[in-house]
Amino acid sequence: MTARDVLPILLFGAVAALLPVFVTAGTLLNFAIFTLILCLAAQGWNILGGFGGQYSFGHAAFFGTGAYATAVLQVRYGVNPYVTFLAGIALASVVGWVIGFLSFRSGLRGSYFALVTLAFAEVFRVLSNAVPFTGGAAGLLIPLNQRAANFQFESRGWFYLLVLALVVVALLLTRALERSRLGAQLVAVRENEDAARAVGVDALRVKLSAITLSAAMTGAAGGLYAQYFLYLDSTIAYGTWISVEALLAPIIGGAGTVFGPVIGAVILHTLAEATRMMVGRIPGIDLVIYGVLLILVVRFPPRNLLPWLRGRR
Amino acid sequence: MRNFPPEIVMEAVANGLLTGAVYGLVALGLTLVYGVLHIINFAHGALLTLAMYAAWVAWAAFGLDPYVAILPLVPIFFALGYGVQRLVIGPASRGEDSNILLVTLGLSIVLENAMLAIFRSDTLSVQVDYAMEVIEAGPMLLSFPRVVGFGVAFVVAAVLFVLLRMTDTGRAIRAVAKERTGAALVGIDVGHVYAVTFGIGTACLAVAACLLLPSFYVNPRVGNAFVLVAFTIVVLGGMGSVPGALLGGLVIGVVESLSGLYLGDSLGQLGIFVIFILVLLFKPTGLFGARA
Amino acid sequence: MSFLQIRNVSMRFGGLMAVSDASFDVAEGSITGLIGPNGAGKTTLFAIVSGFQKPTSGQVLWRGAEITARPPHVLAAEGLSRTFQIVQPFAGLSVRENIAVGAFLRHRRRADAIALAEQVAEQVGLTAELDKPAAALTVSGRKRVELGKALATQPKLLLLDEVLAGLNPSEVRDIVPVVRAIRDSGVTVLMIEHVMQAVMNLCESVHVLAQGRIIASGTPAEVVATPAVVEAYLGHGAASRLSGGAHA
Amino acid sequence: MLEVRDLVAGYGLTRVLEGVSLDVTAGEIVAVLGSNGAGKTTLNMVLSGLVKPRSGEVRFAGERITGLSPAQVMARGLIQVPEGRKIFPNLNVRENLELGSYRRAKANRAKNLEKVFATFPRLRERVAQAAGTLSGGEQQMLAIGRGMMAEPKLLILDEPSLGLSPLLVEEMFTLIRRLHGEGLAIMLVEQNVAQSLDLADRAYVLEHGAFALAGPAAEVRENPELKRAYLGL
Amino acid sequence: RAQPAAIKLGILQPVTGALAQDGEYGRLGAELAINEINATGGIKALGGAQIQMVFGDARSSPEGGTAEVERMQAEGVVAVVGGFASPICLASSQAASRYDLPYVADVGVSDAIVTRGLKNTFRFSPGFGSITAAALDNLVKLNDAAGKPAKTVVVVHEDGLFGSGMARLMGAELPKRGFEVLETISHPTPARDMSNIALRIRALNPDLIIPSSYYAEFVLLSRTLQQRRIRPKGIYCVLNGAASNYRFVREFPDAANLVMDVNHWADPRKPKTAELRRQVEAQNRFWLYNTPMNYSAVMLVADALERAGAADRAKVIDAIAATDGKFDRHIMPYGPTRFVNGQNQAGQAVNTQIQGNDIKVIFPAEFADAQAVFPWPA
Ligand SMILES: Nc1ncnc2c1ncn2[C@@H]1O[C@H](COP(=O)(O)OP(=O)(O)OP(=O)(O)O)[C@@H](O)[C@H]1O
Ligand SMILES: Nc1ncnc2c1ncn2[C@@H]1O[C@H](COP(=O)(O)OP(=O)(O)OP(=O)(O)O)[C@@H](O)[C@H]1O
Ligand SMILES: [Mg+2]
Ligand SMILES: [Mg+2]
Repeated sequence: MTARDVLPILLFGAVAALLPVFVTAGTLLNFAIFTLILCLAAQGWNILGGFGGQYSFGHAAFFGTGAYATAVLQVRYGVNPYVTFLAGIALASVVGWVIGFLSFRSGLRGSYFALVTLAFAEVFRVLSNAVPFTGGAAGLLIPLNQRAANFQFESRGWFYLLVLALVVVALLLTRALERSRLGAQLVAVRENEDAARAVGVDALRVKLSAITLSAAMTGAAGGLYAQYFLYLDSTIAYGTWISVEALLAPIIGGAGTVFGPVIGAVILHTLAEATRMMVGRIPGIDLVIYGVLLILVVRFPPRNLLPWLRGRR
Repeated sequence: MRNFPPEIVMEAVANGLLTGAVYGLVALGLTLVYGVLHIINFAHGALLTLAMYAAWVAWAAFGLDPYVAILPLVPIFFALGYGVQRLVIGPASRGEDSNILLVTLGLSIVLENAMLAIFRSDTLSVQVDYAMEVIEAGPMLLSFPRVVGFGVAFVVAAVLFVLLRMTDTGRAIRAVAKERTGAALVGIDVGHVYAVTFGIGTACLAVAACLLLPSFYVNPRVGNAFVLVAFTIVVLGGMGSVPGALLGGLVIGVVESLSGLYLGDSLGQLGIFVIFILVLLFKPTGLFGARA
Repeated sequence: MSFLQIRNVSMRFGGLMAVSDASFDVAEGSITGLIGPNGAGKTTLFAIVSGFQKPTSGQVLWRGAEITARPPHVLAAEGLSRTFQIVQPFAGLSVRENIAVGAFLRHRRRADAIALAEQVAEQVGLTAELDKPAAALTVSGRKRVELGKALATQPKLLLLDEVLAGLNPSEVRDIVPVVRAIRDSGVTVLMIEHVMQAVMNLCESVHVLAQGRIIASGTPAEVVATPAVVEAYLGHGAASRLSGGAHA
Repeated sequence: MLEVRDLVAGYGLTRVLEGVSLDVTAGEIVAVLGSNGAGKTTLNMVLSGLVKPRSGEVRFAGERITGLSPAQVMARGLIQVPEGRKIFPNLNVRENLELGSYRRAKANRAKNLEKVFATFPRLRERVAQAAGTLSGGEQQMLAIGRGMMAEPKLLILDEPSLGLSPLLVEEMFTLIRRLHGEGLAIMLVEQNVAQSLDLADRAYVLEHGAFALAGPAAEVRENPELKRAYLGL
Repeated sequence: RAQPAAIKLGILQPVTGALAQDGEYGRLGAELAINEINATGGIKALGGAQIQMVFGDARSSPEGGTAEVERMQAEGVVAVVGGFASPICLASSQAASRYDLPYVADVGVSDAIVTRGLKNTFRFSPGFGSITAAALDNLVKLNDAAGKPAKTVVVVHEDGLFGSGMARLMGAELPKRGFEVLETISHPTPARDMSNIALRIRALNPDLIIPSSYYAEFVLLSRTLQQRRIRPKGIYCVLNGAASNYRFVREFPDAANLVMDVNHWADPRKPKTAELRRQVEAQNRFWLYNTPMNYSAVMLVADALERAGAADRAKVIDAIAATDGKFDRHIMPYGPTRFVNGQNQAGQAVNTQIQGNDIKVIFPAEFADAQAVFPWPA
């Protein structure tokens, strides 16, 4: 990696870090935190889906695992939340590896892979709703205890900075991946798996590395979600909403580019926020508008309108 | 595990078959669209909901029996699907698969919430006198609307099968699925074929909706309940395979019914997904092996 | 000890014997040709040697050790590289990146891999297209990319599946020395080719596959004179042109 | 029969054809030669309506067909056997052939099918095999057969000898000659320069998006420039 | 004299997504209350200030609720009422607590809502524990009064928060009170089919079915039971979506008749209840518990504003906490209001039964407007 590779990321981090200085409105900080958490989940998807071409519809499996591990370990066993957060990331990557191993070894590609991930996420959802240690259907509440040592902050600004730092780390990791041999091989597998194998790419290993890293990032997003909203249930953790969020942002912003997920997440959530304002007497109209805008964004992609947003390959 | 008397198990199997056929019909639309557009149609559930509302309106506003409503709704929904593909999905996706995904997603958001705005969130049903009728088959009581659904699903599948195998349109649909340029060069209007496929898929939903309505209900999110099952069926039956979708539907219906009987409906869902995962992992071309 | 040995390899697809009981050797440092009618099983044989397909029976030996059905990437790492008849570019990537994927096999650092890729590109005549997406190349460009990717893995044995098809005679003439130079740099070449002009020019020995069986082996001149080969493969026109006006 | 005037076309920002004019009259074989990347395939794609030209005009049988859809072009009898075959891999051989007459000559389907099988007996042996698993050469036969199913008035062949064994190449040229003998006009794009010129009535040589050379095949063949650039002599 | 500045009140309901139906009816209740307050002279202690509704769509998710609370905070609301689902109430009351913004949960039954020590959070209605306790007590009374016809029970529940919690409790408590639980059957929401559950019930042949599901699923279940000619001695619902819904009564009178429910319900004896119901039905909507509950919760805030004498959050919180039996503008069948740690101790669920075309309250006696029909006539 060269300075040119890293600079834009650091710049982004620095500019974004100024936000809490200028903005104290909870609305905006809350919006920014949620968007950044989704950026992280989306960046996770982007590693596997954007760079690796393995479209997953079940990143909820990783998000939820990260979230539940973070919550369950501290609620049930009193482990420090920072530790449980790391444990969540680790567990999510293990889940990623296992799902990856099972599907890639049996040669699943394309929509088949997408569907198997979807199914895994659903299995986790049904299970987490039924077993007692996740709180079952009643969900899991992380007790309110706003101390920095407890990964809960009196002021949202700190939480924001922490999430931002993690997003910057994810961006740097993605950039490093992009510039590495693994990254090149991953992209090659995306473009043509047979051809990649012919030139010595161990496709299975490459895809497993990707899904593990991918799951770790999305798991981190899950942990942050749990720590921020302090409440989890099976639909939040393993529901399809997060699988969709995770893939929507990178595809809109540019799959397989470092900044794609960030751009996509910002666009999507700005749209969502903007339409939310339009809520009138009749519920649903705002979401209809959101849906129409989504289609329009696909039709007239912002990355085409603003070529410099595209992010260098 | 609990032991049920054989007539109960038998009736559970029969119920599974009856319900499964209609699942198969929903899956049929999905498998067809998947086979040609290579993409999972996220709007499938919302379109099913739309069809159910249409059938409901036909009943509530025009007094049309849901079964009779099949006749006008099939062409209407064919046209709707055709138009949606031609005017929305096609242009907006600009030929990229991942874009089609997003567009269908956007479409589902639009449809679902438009229905919420129009029909409100209430759960609606039709009241027809045969809804409660049963057919006594030996010791079993079979719900009349389901028996009808079963029969019609088979007829639709047979018609589609013949259409795809025996007619030029069918061959064109299959040809476009894999080789667009080649198809254009033999004079197939690729955009038209896409739209026809989408239209057929949507028309299948109209039939399914009319079959479901007498014994079911409709609210703005009801379609989603069927989509996940439909995915399972599509995989089980082999993506793009018409007989596979129907057979897959029957299998899933029975599996769901039996696992529901023995494990409870909640965990019974787990049964379906586990089967789903196993099939994907060990026989990804589907149980009824459509050609890869 | 022979470099590559193919021992009684058979491959069945349903009722069709695509390859049946084929055996031959490839000598180290040679350019060996594999010719035969369409559908004879040549590509299938390549797929078997390079680990993409597992033969129904038979063995492939590489420097004395059995390598049958080892995965392709392992074989590539051991120095066995192939090109595809139906070219398989990384369509969305530039020519440089395409070739670099191959180069990464033996170079961990990006800069090294890119440098090697550019060097290989020069070797196969793609320097001018380095930044073009592979999808925008013409047939011959793609064939060259195919060759470049394989070369960038720095193989010991190169399996070329009809890399000359689609090139015009003067381009064929241009690429013949490239292949020869590859061999001279120490790479053994086994090539499937229908362009007899090149086969006659390049190959030291040729094996002819017809309906899955080896029906003739020998020097190019010997093989084109074999009646069975003329009958099954060359046709009388080509045969007479080759033996008459052979400017090998 | 086919008149092309000042055709300009390209992809995105690049221009590939820079004003191409060409004629094919009824019953004639015209060879289009050119080095790789000269734009031959692009020209075919424009003629078939798959690529929209930026300017210029194409007339077929007296009618302006510029800007028509591929289906409309095809319906008029201008049939292309494309480079890279573009057969339907998931359909079997018979279905592939039948789709050849999707828009034209449907009535004569059975008859033409027999004709194709007679021309390529190998295809008859493989009727029920999925086309994607055919060998390279078999696929080429299938592509040509599919084109013939539409009873073309003008057949464009883009590198039909690609990947065929010498025997089959010979047979293919024989076949082209035969089709020509039956009165079919053919536009042949080939790398097999010598054999194409033997066969063709007239030839065009495309270079950098424009014709550098055009005329009766015999004359073109003798052109020293051509000999140097394309025949490797 | 100039009109005093309007007081902004946040109304949070999920009107899109999975919970849209409940959210709609909740909003309706809040609107009716606000209209009524404004029409009758506003908040008198504040010079007749009008209440202005700031509506937020929680989009059926906790983060949606949180985002809306943030927006309401930015708009300067004096309190937030609503949430409907427990997860939404939990997350959004917490967001509100950052700003010491009073939060009155309308329905959310999870007891965690009022046990976290949040000073700003109140619940006027009963929580899960008290509802299920009432359900059990009343069931025993009902059965005893009828001469103990019911001995065996099958519990059917949706597998979410309401249903699962209820089922667990029933499983533990019913045996202590002399009932045998033959089986506990859970189903997902949405459910596609109830034939299996019907089959199992037929095989088990229980005296009593205790279902706890959302509207659509219960309708499906009861219709399937009807179709399969399964007729127990009674259906006794707990926190059920349908048995307290007039749509069910209207559309499927045969399946609905005599179904009992333990649920939130308005006090049928208060004249205001009937008046409100007429207003709702005049809008072509059905009469559901969400409406009176939100109506009452808004009235609670209004009452607190009157007593606080200022649109000041801290004062409003204190005032709500100090609410007592004098607060009578609500229409719930509760005794004198008294808050302990944010929970109204008087909040309670009642037993209802569908009788003919109407939903009647059959327990507790002081609110009842009909006699229970149990066991069902053969
Ligand atoms: N996966 C498969 N399934 C069924 N048949 C196959 C499969 N792959 C190849 N074949 C058949 O095996 C035979 C040999 O094919 P192969 O591709 O090896 O021929 P080839 O010698 O390379 O021919 P060409 O010179 O035309 O490329 C052909 O008849 C082909 O149809
Ligand atoms: N889809 C495309 N996008 C961008 N550029 C393209 C595309 N297809 C072809 N080109 C470019 O257009 C030019 C002409 O290509 P074309 O395929 O027409 O050549 P050709 O004469 O048929 O070559 P060949 O003999 O190799 O088939 C080439 O420079 C090629 O890179
Ligand atoms: Mg081959
Ligand atoms: Mg070409």
